[in-house]
Amino acid sequence: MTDDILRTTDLTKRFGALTANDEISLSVERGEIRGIIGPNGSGKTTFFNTVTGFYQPDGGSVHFDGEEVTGWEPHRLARRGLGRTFQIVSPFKNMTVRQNMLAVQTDDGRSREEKRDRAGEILEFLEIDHIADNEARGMSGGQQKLLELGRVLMLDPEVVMLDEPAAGVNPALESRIMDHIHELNDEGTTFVVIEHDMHVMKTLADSVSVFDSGSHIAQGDFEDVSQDDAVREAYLGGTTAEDDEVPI
Amino acid sequence: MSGGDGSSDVPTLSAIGVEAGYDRHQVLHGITFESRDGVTCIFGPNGSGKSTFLKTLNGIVPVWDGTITYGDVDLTEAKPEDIVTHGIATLPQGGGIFGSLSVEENLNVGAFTVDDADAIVERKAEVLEVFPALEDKLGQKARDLSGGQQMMVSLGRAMMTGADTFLLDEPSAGLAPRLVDDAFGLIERLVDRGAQVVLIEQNVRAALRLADYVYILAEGEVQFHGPPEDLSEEDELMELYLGL
Amino acid sequence: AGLGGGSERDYFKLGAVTSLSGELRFGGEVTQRGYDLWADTINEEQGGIEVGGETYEVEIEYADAQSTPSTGADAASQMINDGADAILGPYSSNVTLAVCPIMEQNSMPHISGSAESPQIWQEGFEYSFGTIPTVSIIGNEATSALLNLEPQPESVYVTAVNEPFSVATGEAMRAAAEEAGITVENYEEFPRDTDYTNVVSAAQNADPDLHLHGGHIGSHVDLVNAAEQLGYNPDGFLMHYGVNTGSYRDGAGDQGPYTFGATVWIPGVDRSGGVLFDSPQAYADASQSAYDTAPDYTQAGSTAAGIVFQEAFKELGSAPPLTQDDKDELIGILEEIEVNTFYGDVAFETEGEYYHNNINTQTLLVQLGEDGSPSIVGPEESATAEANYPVPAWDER
Amino acid sequence: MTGPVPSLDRLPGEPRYWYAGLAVLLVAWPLLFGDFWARIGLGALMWIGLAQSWNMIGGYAGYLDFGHGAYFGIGAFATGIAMAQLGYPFVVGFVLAAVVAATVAYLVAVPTLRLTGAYFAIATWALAESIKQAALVTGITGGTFGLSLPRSSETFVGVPVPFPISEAFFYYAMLVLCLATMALTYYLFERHEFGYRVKALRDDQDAAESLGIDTTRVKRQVYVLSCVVAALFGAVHAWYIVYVHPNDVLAPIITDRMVIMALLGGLGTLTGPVVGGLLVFLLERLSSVFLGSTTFYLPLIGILIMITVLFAPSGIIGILRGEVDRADVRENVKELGEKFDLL
Amino acid sequence: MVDIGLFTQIVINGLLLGGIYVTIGVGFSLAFGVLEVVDFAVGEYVMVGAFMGAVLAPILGSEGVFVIPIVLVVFFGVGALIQPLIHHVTTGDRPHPLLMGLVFTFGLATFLRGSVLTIFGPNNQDVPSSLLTGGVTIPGIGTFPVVRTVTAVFGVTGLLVFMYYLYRTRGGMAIRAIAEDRTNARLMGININRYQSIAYGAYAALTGSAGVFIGMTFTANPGMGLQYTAFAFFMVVLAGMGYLPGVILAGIVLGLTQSFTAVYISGNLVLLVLFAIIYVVLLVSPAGILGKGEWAT
Ligand SMILES: Nc1ncnc2c1ncn2[C@@H]1O[C@H](COP(=O)(O)OP(=O)(O)OP(=O)(O)O)[C@@H](O)[C@H]1O
Ligand SMILES: Nc1ncnc2c1ncn2[C@@H]1O[C@H](COP(=O)(O)OP(=O)(O)OP(=O)(O)O)[C@@H](O)[C@H]1O
Ligand SMILES: [Mg+2]
Ligand SMILES: [Mg+2]
Repeated sequence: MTDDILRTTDLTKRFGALTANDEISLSVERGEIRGIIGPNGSGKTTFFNTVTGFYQPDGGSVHFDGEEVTGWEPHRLARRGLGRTFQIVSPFKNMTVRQNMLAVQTDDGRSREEKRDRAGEILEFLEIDHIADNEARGMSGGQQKLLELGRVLMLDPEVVMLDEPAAGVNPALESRIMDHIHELNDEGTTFVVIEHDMHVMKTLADSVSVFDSGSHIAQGDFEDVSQDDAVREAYLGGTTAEDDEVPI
Repeated sequence: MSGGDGSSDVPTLSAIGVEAGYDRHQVLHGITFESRDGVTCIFGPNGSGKSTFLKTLNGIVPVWDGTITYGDVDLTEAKPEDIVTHGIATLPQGGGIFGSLSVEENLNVGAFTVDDADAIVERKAEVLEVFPALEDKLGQKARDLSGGQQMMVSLGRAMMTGADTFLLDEPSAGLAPRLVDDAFGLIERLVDRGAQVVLIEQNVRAALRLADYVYILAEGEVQFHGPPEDLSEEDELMELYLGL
Repeated sequence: AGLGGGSERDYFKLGAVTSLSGELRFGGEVTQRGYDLWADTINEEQGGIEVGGETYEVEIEYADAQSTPSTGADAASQMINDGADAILGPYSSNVTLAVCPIMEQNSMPHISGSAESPQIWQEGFEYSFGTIPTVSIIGNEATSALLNLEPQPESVYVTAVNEPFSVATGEAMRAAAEEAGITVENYEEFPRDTDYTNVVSAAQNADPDLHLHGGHIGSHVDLVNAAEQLGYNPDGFLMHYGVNTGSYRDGAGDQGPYTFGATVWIPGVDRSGGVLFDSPQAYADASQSAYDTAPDYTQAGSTAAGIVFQEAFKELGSAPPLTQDDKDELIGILEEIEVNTFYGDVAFETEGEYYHNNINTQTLLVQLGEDGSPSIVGPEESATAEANYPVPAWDER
Repeated sequence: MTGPVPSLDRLPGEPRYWYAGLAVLLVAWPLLFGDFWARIGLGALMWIGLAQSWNMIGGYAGYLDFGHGAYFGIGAFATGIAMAQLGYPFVVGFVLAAVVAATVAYLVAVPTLRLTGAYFAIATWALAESIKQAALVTGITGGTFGLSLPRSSETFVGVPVPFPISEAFFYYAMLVLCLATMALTYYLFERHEFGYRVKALRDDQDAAESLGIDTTRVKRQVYVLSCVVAALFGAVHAWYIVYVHPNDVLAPIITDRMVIMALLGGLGTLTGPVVGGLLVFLLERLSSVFLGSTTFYLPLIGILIMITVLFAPSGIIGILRGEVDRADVRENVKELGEKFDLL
Repeated sequence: MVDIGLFTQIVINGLLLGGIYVTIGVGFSLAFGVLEVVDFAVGEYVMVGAFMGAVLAPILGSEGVFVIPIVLVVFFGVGALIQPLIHHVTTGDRPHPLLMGLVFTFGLATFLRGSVLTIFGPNNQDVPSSLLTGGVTIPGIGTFPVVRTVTAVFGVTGLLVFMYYLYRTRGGMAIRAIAEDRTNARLMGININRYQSIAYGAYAALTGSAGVFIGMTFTANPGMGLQYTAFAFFMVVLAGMGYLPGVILAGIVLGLTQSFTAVYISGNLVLLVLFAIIYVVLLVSPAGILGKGEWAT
């Protein structure tokens, strides 16, 4: 038996007539990096929202770390160890970058100093420590993405769900973010990552789930999945995912 | 590659020593830039000032120092709404569609500065030809479309202006791979029609396939400019700023 | 500023709290005119108040209560702090109720020229007096006078705005009708900002002979406007307070004439002699020339409050500024005093539910003529004109 | 960037001398200047405290409570009912004010705090008006006649106290309440991590939830706290003014004033409501002294509000702290001028 | 026992009262939904309109309606000049744009109320009209007061004109695009200052003229504005914020609730009932009774 840290069973979410998530059953093993791909509007973000408690599911259940957590409030899940980021960045605009980090609330009884130190480390790693005392409203799009990632790491979560962490991020930085994800993963953190950048998917994901029209249509190694005709048709189009060659 | 034979009569959009920023916080430290025929790409790390620079070109961010000209016209102090009438269209970062307006209305808003009714009809037909997927959605509210379709709407809307120069800020961000292809395909089409495109992209690999000229911005300064071929000699730059 | 009144002063200094802004500003202006007219007249005609052979001018210092009790209390306190010899009261019962305790604490004589709520006198404040009788008296007596008109009305409909003064008025009207054995079809209270078509439709449906209404001027205007629009034609409307004011005449426009109102004084009242002003008409003329406004009983009562102080000062015989002992003595004098004025003979009750209120007044029933000017139509012994009753229907005017 | 600690370090000399001087002045105030200025002082302290109570929910938490004045009225009526209807001494009324306000606020918070922005603003306004209308037609509040409270030495704690219940007494009561409010605000919102959580939920509720912050609970805590503070001021006010009427203590203008004071001073800052409260209160209260007996101060206050919002958006505190300087104002005026290009 | 005559009359009263609310609700809803201004000054525009009626009508042959064209022009102009100020306070890097707009218009309201009070004093002033007096009685149904009926027609006409402009014309499309995103609207070549000024000017013009009608129906008084501000809020909440077609239904609901409560329950409870309804509607269906409103915060 595999050690599932996160498992959904027939998870369903409807918006009026639209079924954004249609009986999605998916399990994530402890310690893996799971990629989620699928066309725009296929229900990936909705899945995140339902799993993390932002939407009440219309059916199905969510299990996290051996416990049923269906319908838990987001903050409770977050403190329990299930962190997530948002596709559309959501910095606390009127607070400084550091305060953004320190606002995070955990149950682990860390002292203020420990929290400050940890925040400093993360900011340094993400290379936004030089603007730590600037208001977040003045950050560029990419910087906001980094802050988004940094904040969730403050939770020291067991599972981190990242919604398009690389979108709009400069390639140089992107590869550093991936390194860091690998690093954290080596230390035992599980990741679920939505990403449209196939280069990222390929380097990052141990396995990939494919969504289409609200359903979970395929799962497997990135290589296998990306050769799948249905996936190519629905999602990848003419691009060959392996096409890494730079045309210069 | 297309278009770049230097014979196009599209005016050159150029910036000389542009300085700008927000409140008292300076972002751009003297940018000198010129749009070329075909696609002029701007790359650079996050927060390097790419979007800010684009916003000085389209008038959203006021220029502190330096000048911006379009052919013979001085646009340094011009307002966004006037800049459009000179033939410069923008696709802002994120697309910026009007969600509560229908798709058709979005296209019509794009043609707001166009008085010629026939031209509007013609261009709308052209947009639908490029994006047949929009045909069925004309009456729908734009916000009900998927992310990729929304990007088509904003590209189509930019085309409706009938502009000669297009400023595109990360048109492929957040799009599924096959839609990325579509977006880049559209850029090629614009160029084929003789337009100049200024393109900001983080999807450097894909963008380089189109680029006729490349600028690399970092910390509000131009670190490199030249044709893409010259980039290959700049290993350090590539590594540092483009992750290649 | 701030430290006492200074012990050298060769004039009487009165503090006046009144609402020059806020909801009560209309009444506030009326009282201000009343107080000012007294002070200006005595200063001009007699050079001030004569005490012990010397004449001392009168000066009134105003403070705006902004129609709210707490500001009124501050204003009163400001006056006391500035060393006023006595205080002229605010407009409206709410503010007065907040000001009176300040007077008690500071043992400061205070006469109100315009507060009409019975509540004030029931509290039994030692330092506060009022020249205007409570509305429970006016409302009751005016209604009785109206009910005596021929043809005898058989039913009335009573409405009142839900505010202390107006409710007291409405209840007094209802009580008068019940005492007279007349059917009260309904007694209804509602807030000021309501739509009067519904009030009127309900009343119209009950088809009373008379409509009695307690409220302030704006509500009267709304009521007659709605009545006109819906063609509601009882034999007459009796409304209190303020039918015989310029504000009602201007606000009601064509709907104003024939309305009945209540007062304890109008310029046309038959009365001769008095301190300072020889007759009601002389007073009205003075008002007309000073402010271009015909006075109503609130303004007259306010002027009378000044006159009472003036007489009490004379009797006291102390030069300003008054000491605390003088002020305490003044209270004794006020309790005993009887002053003959153009407004009437003013004397204050010394016990009972009207403690320190002047109820020696004659309530008058007035009716507005075609030109909007009031004439006295009741009670019989005071009437100077015949009531136009039943009043003509709206479409026959 | 100015630190979270309010500083007087722009003033010449050692800050602590300034603080000491201020403390002495505050304590000696009623003794130095007499009853009238004691009343002005206590009014100012009350409004500073009320503005600060609004600042907690409106400034720090970003919930535009347009019914906050209702809790001032609830506090006043709780005290009024305890003293005038039930014959209890003031202290009982004071405690009752806190209990009633906390209970009502909690019950209101549960459904109402789900709304945001203008929806929340209008809902709270409607609720406050409902409360006022209900008080006007209910017997226990004295209905339209209001309640008169007994004010004597025995009515403080039930037995005579050895000091007079004078203006000075109420001044000190307001002073203690105001300082306690300030201290609480400083500790909770500027020092404690609680403050970060509140600001986080103000900026982005979903993000705050995703980071472990129980936003529902935090909002509710801030709301109830700010309402109780307003009610306590209402309680003292009721006894001081000895007469409570729905049209006075439940008037919408009370909320309006709190909002304007907090905003003009500087929202979400500790010292903003102090500056704004002092300024607006003194302007309104002393205007008749300076302008004579006219209503002319109304348009003036209106213009002042408009100008401040137009040119000093971060409030007066922003100017005092040097965050806004002449160049900013010039820039602001220039921008405004551009907007007038209508053709 | 329900008296049929009274019942139908109450319905008429309610509907026509609703018509008066529609005249205020239309412009306010536009300002609210399209310009994202929560305008505290709305009631004061009504008040100033009524005063213009009171002051100008005697000059123009004692007819309030003759004043309407003047009010339309003056208010449009003044509104067009005020809008840039409001735009200024609700944009830029201000941390609380909504609140800024609210407080700015509160200052404006105080200014208008204080100015009229200082200039004209606190008295009531009649807005004369000899054309719109009395009522038309239809036997068996009830009486239709002429001035109220005309006011209701004016309100509904105003609504239709606004809707036509907003949904059928190029300028209306520009205004809706601005409502969505000002910066992007500029990038489409829309002069946002001009179109926002047009929208606000139109709102002010309609509201000011409503003031003349209200002055004819009731009276003009410097303190009258506050209650109309309250009613304007009632209207947008019930209609759904920014949803213009909902305004009619909101007017009907508001008017009927008020008249039925006043007559069949208690006059004293009218405002309590109205405020309670607003509160409950916001809790249960913040998008209005039709659920169609929307307003970005
Ligand atoms: N709150 C909502 N209300 C109504 N419909 C919604 C809501 N959220 C999402 N949807 C719809 O659900 C569908 C799935 O959306 P979702 O955001 O999950 O897609 P996605 O896979 O994350 O797409 P993308 O890659 O573009 O981010 C879409 O059709 C979207 O319009
Ligand atoms: N509205 C703003 N106010 C203040 N500072 C800003 C604002 N927008 C951007 N900045 C600052 O300006 C700098 C440049 O931002 P800009 O958005 O131009 O970067 P960018 O190169 O487009 O980055 P990205 O690739 O992440 O979009 C950043 O440091 C950012 O913090
Ligand atoms: Mg998504
Ligand atoms: Mg950018």
